Amino acid sequence: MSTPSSTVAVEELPVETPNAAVARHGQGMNKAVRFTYLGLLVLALVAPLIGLYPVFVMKLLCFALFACAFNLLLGFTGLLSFGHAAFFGFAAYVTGWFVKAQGWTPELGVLAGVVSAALLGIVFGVVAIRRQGIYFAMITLALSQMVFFLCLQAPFTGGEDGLQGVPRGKLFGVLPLVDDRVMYYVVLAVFIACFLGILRIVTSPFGQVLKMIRENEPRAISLGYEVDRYKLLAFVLSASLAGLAGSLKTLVMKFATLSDVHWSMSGEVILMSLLGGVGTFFGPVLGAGIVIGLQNMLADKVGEWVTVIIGVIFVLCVLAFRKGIVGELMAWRERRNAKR
Amino acid sequence: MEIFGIPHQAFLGQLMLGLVNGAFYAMLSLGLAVIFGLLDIVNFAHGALYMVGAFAAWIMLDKWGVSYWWALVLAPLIVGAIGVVIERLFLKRLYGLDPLYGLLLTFGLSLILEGAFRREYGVSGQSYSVPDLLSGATNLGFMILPNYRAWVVVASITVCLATWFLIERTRLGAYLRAGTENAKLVQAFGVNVPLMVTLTYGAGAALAGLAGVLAAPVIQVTPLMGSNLIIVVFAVVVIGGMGSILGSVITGLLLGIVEGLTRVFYPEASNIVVFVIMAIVLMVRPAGLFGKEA
Amino acid sequence: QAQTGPVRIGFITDMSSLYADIDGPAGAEMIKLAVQDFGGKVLNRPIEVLTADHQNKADVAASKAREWIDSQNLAMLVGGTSSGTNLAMAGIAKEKKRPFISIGAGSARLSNEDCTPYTIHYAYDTVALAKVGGSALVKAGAKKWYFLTADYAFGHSLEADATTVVKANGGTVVGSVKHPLNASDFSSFLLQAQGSKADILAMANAGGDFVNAMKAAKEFGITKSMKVAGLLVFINDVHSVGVSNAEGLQVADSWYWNQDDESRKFAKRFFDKYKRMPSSLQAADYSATMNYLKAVQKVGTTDADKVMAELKSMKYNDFYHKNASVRADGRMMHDMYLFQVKSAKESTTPWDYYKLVAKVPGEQAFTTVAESKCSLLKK
Amino acid sequence: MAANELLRIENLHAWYGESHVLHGVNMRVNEGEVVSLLGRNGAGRTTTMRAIVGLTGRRTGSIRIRGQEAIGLAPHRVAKLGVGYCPEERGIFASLSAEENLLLPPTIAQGGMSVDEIYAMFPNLQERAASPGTRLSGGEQQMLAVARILRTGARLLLLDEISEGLAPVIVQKLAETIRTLKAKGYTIVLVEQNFRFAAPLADRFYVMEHGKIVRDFAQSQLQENMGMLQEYLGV
Amino acid sequence: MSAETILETQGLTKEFKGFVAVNNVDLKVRRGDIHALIGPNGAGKTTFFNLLTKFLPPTRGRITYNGTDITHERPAQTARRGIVRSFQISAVFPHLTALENVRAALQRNLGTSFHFWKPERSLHHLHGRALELLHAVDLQDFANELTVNLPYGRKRALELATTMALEPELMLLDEPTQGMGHEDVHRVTQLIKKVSQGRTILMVEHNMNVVSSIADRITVLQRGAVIADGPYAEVSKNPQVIEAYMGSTENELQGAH
Ligand SMILES: Nc1ncnc2c1ncn2[C@@H]1O[C@H](COP(=O)(O)OP(=O)(O)OP(=O)(O)O)[C@@H](O)[C@H]1O
Ligand SMILES: Nc1ncnc2c1ncn2[C@@H]1O[C@H](COP(=O)(O)OP(=O)(O)OP(=O)(O)O)[C@@H](O)[C@H]1O
Ligand SMILES: [Mg+2]
Ligand SMILES: [Mg+2]
Repeated sequence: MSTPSSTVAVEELPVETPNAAVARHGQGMNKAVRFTYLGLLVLALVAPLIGLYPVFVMKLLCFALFACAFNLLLGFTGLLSFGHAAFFGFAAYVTGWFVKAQGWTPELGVLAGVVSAALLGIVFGVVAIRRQGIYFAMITLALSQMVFFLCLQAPFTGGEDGLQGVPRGKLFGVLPLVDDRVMYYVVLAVFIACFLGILRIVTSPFGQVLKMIRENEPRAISLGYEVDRYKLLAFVLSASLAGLAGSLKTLVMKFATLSDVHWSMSGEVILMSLLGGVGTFFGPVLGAGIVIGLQNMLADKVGEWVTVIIGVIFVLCVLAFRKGIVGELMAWRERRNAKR
Repeated sequence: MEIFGIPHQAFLGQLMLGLVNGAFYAMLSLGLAVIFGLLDIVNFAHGALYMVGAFAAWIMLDKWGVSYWWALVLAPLIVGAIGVVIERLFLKRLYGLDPLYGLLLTFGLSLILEGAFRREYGVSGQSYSVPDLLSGATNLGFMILPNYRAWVVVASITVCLATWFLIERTRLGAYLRAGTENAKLVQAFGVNVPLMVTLTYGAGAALAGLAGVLAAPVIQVTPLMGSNLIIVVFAVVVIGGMGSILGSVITGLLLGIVEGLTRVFYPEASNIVVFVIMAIVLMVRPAGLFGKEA
Repeated sequence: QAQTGPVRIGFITDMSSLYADIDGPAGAEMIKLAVQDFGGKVLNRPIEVLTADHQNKADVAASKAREWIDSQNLAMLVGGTSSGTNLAMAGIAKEKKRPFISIGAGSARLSNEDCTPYTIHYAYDTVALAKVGGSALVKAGAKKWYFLTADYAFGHSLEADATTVVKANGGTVVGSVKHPLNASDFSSFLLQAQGSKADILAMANAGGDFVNAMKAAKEFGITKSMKVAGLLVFINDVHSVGVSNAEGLQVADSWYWNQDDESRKFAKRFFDKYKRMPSSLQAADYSATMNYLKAVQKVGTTDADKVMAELKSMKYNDFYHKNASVRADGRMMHDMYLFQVKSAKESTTPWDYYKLVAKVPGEQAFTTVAESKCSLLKK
Repeated sequence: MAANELLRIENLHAWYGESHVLHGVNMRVNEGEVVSLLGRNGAGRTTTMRAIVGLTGRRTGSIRIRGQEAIGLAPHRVAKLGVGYCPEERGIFASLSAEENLLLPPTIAQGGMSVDEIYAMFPNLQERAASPGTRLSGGEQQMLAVARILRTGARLLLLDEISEGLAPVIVQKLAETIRTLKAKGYTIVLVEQNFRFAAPLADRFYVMEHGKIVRDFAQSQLQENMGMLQEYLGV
Repeated sequence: MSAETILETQGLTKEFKGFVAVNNVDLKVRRGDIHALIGPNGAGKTTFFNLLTKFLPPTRGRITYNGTDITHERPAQTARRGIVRSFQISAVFPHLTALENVRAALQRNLGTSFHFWKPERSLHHLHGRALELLHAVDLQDFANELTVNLPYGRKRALELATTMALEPELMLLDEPTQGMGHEDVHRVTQLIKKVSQGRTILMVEHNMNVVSSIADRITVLQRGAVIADGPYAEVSKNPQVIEAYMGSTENELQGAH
C-alpha cells in the first residue's frame, strides 16, 4: 500500500462525491438526470404490460439490488468485498428452507433471510474489518468460500441439487405471488424502496462518517470516531441488503442453488458495479442489467466463450473505463460543464 | 501405539502426505507473495498460470514428446514469458492506481485463460505420467511414499529457500523491496525499475508454472485445476501475513499438514479448515502470523 | 398448444463446465444429427433444435426452459447432464405440460419420488449403476467394501444405493471416507482406505474427482492390494485416467460404442467429427430424439399428452437399446452392462477400453415397482 | 562559461495529470555552483526538481545535462548522467533497514562519501542502523535521505527542503556539509523554505512564482534584492 | 495534583526492542499554557505524542488527564475526552468542502453518527458554528471549496479549525509550521496564539522563532529523557540545551529559521 509520504498521486477507486457536487452546483439533481430516472420508473411500471418477460425483469431487479448493496460498501465505504455471494446465497437458502420446509409465509421467509445475512455480515465483519484494501478483499473471499462449503454440505440446502420448487405463497396471506405480475410489482416496490434507502444512507450523518473514513482514516480516528464500528455497520447494512436480494431471488426463481453462494457470483457482482460505475447510484443497476442481459443472450450464441467474454469485459473495464459507464458519463458531463 | 485413535504409522503417513500438499501451497503462495510484496498486485491469475504451466508440460509431451525434465525447465520459462507479456500489456497501465484494480484485472485474465483452455481442451482432465526416474515408491516403514512425491517436497523447499534468500538477503532483493514502496524514487536513483518489475512478475508467474509442472503427474491436468486451488492459497498467504515471503512458505507447509490431518480426524471439515484457521489467526493477529503490523 | 410453425426441440446441458465432455456440445450435435437423419421435418413442419448451456446451475436451466416454453412454444425438452438441473427442468416441464426426456441425470428421484407424467428418464440412474456394478462384484467374491465418497448429495446417494446392494448380496461395508467435491489430492483418503484391509474400494464420485482418485490409487499401489470399482464412470473418464492406470476397473454403463456393429457405425460418424468416441449419453441423445420424432409422426401431433402416451407404449429398438420400453413412472427400461477395463496390451485400437462382463436386464437393474415411491405406478 | 555549464533548462513545461504546473521554466547551473530556488508554497520548485529527474507527468521543453538532452529519458537514465535527487518527502523505505536505505542507491560514479564518513557526520544513523527505515524519527529520516545520495558519487545534487524538521544543530552541520561539497566541486541545486539556511550558501538565486522563474540574481546582489524577496516570500 | 495541571505523566517510558525512545518522563502541563516540547532529532517527541494519544501503548508509566488515569484508554476515547492532535503531515478530508471538514468534527458530539436513516439535512444546523470556526482562521471565503484545491497553508488553517471544533481542552500540535513559507509560518503562529485562548496547547516545533514568540513554557527532551524544563529565556541559556540542540550560541535566537 502506498505510504503516506509518497507523492505519487494514487488514484483511488473512482468515487463520485455527491455532496461535493451538490455543494458546488447548488442543491438538487440535474434535470436530465431526473428525467432519466422518471423515464426508467415509468418503463419499470409498465414493463409486464408491454410484453417484457416478467421473470427476466424480476431476476434483473434482484441482481440490481444485489449490486447496489455491494456498491454501498465499495463505492461509499471504500471496502471491496470479494465475498458478497455468501450473503446473497445464504439468505436465498434460508428463505427457501423456511418457506419450503417450514411452510412460512413469504414475508417471514424473506425476513429470516435478511436477518441471517445480517448475522453472517457481523461474523464476516468482525474477522475482516480490521484490514483494508486487498487484504479485506481476500479475507472476505476466503470466508465466503467457507460459507460455500457449508452450504454444499449442510443437510438443509439440498447439496448440489439446491433447494428446488420453493413456493411463492401469498404475501401477508392475501397477495398471490404465484401470479408473475403480482410478484413483479412486489419486487419492483422492494427494489425502489431499497434504492431510495441506499441514497438516504449515503447522505445521512452516518454516510458522512463513512465518507470521512474513506477519505482519510487516521484523521477520522483522531477526530474521535471509532472507525471500525462504522465500517462494521456499513458492512452489515450491505450484507443485509444483499441478503434481501438473495431472498427475493429465491421467491422469484423458486430456487436457491449453489451458484448463488459460489465465489464467481461475488465476481459477477463486482463486474456489475465496475461496469456500471462504482460509487454512482445508478451504475450498479445498469451494470446488473448489462451483465444479466449479456449472459442471457450469450449463453446460447457463444456457449463456451461466455467465460472468456466476461473476462474480456473485466479487463476492458479496468484498463479503459475505470469509472464505469455512468461514471464516465458523469465525468464527461462535468468536463463539458467546466468548459462552458 | 495410537495417536488420537489412529495407528501411529498411519498418522506419520498422513503427516508426510500433508507435507507434500503443503509443498504445493508453499510454492504457489510464494509466487503470490513475491508478486504481492513487490508489485502490490494480488495476482488472481496465479491459479490460471499454474494451470498453464501444467498444460504446457502436457502439451509438450503430447505433441512433441518433450520429457518431464525438459518441461521442468521450459514450462516455467513459457509461463514466465506469458507473465512478462501480461505485465507489459496490462499491469503496467495500473501502477499508481488503487491496488484493487490489479486484483480485478488479473481476475478477468484468469477467466480468459481458464475459459480459453476449457474451450480448447474441455474439462475432463488430461493425464501426465510420472517420469521413469522417479516412478516407484520407497517403503519408509510407516508408509509407502511414492518417490515422485518425495521429489516434490525437496524441489519445492529448495526453490522456496532460494527465492527467500534472493529477496531478503541480496542487493537485488533490496531494490525490489524498495521498488514496491516507491518505484519512481528507486528509478530516480538509477535503477531500471520497469524492467525489474516486468521480470519480477515474470518470475512470479514462472514459479506458478513450475508448481504446475510439478503437479501435473500427481493430479489431472484440467483447466479448472487453478481456480480450485487459488482461494485456498489466498487464505494461506493471508494467514502467513501478506508480503511476508518466508511467512507464506512456512504457512503453506504447515497448513498442508494441518489439512492432511483434518482429513483423518474429521474429513468433512478438510475443505474449510484452512479458512477456519484464517479466521482465528486474523482475530488474534490481524496482520497474519508473520506479517508486520501496518 | 399451437400445431403450426416449426417443431422446436430444446436441449439444455452443461456445455462448458465439469461435464461438458461426456455430453455437452457433442451431445447437441447428436440431437441435430438425429433430426437430420429423420429428414429435418415432421408432420410437414420443420424441426428446430434450440440449445443452451446451463453451466450446472439449476436456476439457469429452469429459467431457460421456462422462457423457451413461454416464448418459443417448445415442443419437447431434452435434459443433459447433472441431476440438479434435470430435477429443475422436470419441475418446469410438469408445470407447463411438455415432454421432458432426461438423458444425463444420475438421480433416480426423477422416476421415483419426483416422477411426473411428463418425464422420461432415458439412460441410466445411480440405482442401476449400484445394482449392476455392486451385485456382480459381490458375487465375484468382493465381500468387504470400502467407499470413497464425494461429500455431497449425489455421492451420498450413490454410496447408499450401493450399500443396499452390497448388503443384499451378502457383502459388508467396512468403512467409508468422504472427500470434498473437486478435491485436488486424494492420497490421504487412499491411505485411509488402504488401512481398512477391504477387498474392494468403491469410488462413489464422478468426473475429475474420480479421475484424480484413480490415478492416485495407482500411484500409491492400492490397485495391487485391492480391487477398485467406479460407480459412475464414463468412457471419457477412462480415457483421462489412461488405460494403463484404469486396468481392471469395473464399470457399469448403458451403452458402449464397441458393443456391436450398429453401435460402431454410429460411433464412427461421431469419431470422424470429434476424434473421440461417443459416451453413452451422446448415443442416448441421438436415440431419444429419433424416437421422439417417430412418436410424433405416429400420433400426428405434438400434443404433449398424446405424445407421452405413445412414448410410454412403444417399443424401442435401435443401436442404443433393444426391445426397451418406458414404464409408467417414466423410467426407460433397458439392458445395462457391466464392463471391465482392458489392460494396455489388450487395448488394440484407440478408445478400445472395455470388455463385457455381464449384461443385466432392465427389470433387474432399475428400481423395481415394489421399491418405487412413484405415485404413477401405484394406480 | 558555456563550457562548464552542467544543467540547462529551457522553456520547461510540466503537468500532473490534467493540471499544468510549470509554465516555461528557464534556468542554468554551472559546474561547481550552488544555486538556490526560492518561492512560495506551491510555486513549482519541487515540480521543477521532479521534472528534471523525470518524475512528473508529461513534460515539454529542454533539459540538458552536461549537454545531453534529458527530456525524453526515463528517470534511471537521468540518474546515470550523474544526478542525485533528495526528494521533499524524504522517500525512506519502510521495508528496508536504515542501513539498507543508506546503501540502496547504486553507485553512479567514484568519489562519493564512504559509509564511515556518513556515520561520523550523523551518529544517529549509526545507532539506528538496524531499525526499519520509517521507524526513524522525522529528523533522522531527513538525515538518511540526504546521506543516501552523498554516497552515490553523483556530482549534480538536487536537494529539496533538506533542512526541514531538523534540529538547529543538525541544520548547522548540514550547512557545513554543503560548503564542503561545494569545495569538492559538487554542483548543487537547493530548494529551501528556510531562507536563512540557503542564503549564505548559494552562489546564485532563482525566484519562482506560478510555475515560472520571475527573478534571478547572484549572491553579491542579495542585499539589494531583499525588498523584492520580502514581497515574493515575505522574508 | 493541583487544578492547575491538566496533564501529567509519571515515569512514562517507551521501549522499542530494547531501544528506549521515551525514558521515564515526568511532565506537567499547566492549564492554559502554550507548552513547547523541543529536542534534537530522535529525542522521542513524536513518540511521546503517540503515547499521549494512545497510538502507541507505553511500556511503563502513567498518564493522568484532569485527575483521571487515562493510560489504558483507546485512541478514540482519549480524543473524546478532549485531547486532540494534529498531524505532522496535513490531515484533512480532501474531497470534502472546507465547511464539511469542520462539520465532520462538530458532528461527532451530536450523537447521531450511526443514524443511517436520517437525512443530511439533520446536519445543516451545524453550518452556523462551522462558518464561525472558519471565520476564526480566515477561511470563510473558502467554505464551499473542495479541500484538495486549497493551498498548503490554508489546509493547515483548516485543520486547526477542525481541531478546534472538537472543543479540545488540550491540543497537541506536532511541528505545525513544518514545510511552510515564511508568510504561512507567521500566519499559523498567530493562529495558534489565537486559538490558545481558553485551552491548553502542547506542541513540538523546531522553529525557534515560533517557540520563542508564543511558548509559555518549554520542555527539552534528549535521548528520551527530560534535560530541561522552564520558560524560554531560562531554557535557551542552559548550556546542555545549547550543546544538544541549539548549536553554537550565536544562532541561539534565530535557531534554524
Ligand atoms: N502530484 C501532484 N498532482 C497534482 N498537482 C500537484 C502535484 N504535486 C504538486 N501539485 C501542484 O503543483 C503546484 C506546484 O507544486 P510544487 O510542489 O512544485 O511547489 P513547491 O514550490 O515545491 O511548494 P512547496 O513549498 O509546497 O513544496 C502546486 O499548486 C501543487 O498543488
Ligand atoms: N516504532 C518504532 N520502532 C523502533 N524505533 C522507533 C519507533 N518509533 C520511533 N523510534 C525511535 O525512537 C526515537 C525517537 O523517535 P521520535 O520520532 O519520537 O523522535 P522525535 O523527537 O519526534 O524526532 P524528530 O524531531 O526528528 O521528529 C528515534 O531514534 C526513532 O528511531
Ligand atoms: Mg516543494
Ligand atoms: Mg517527530
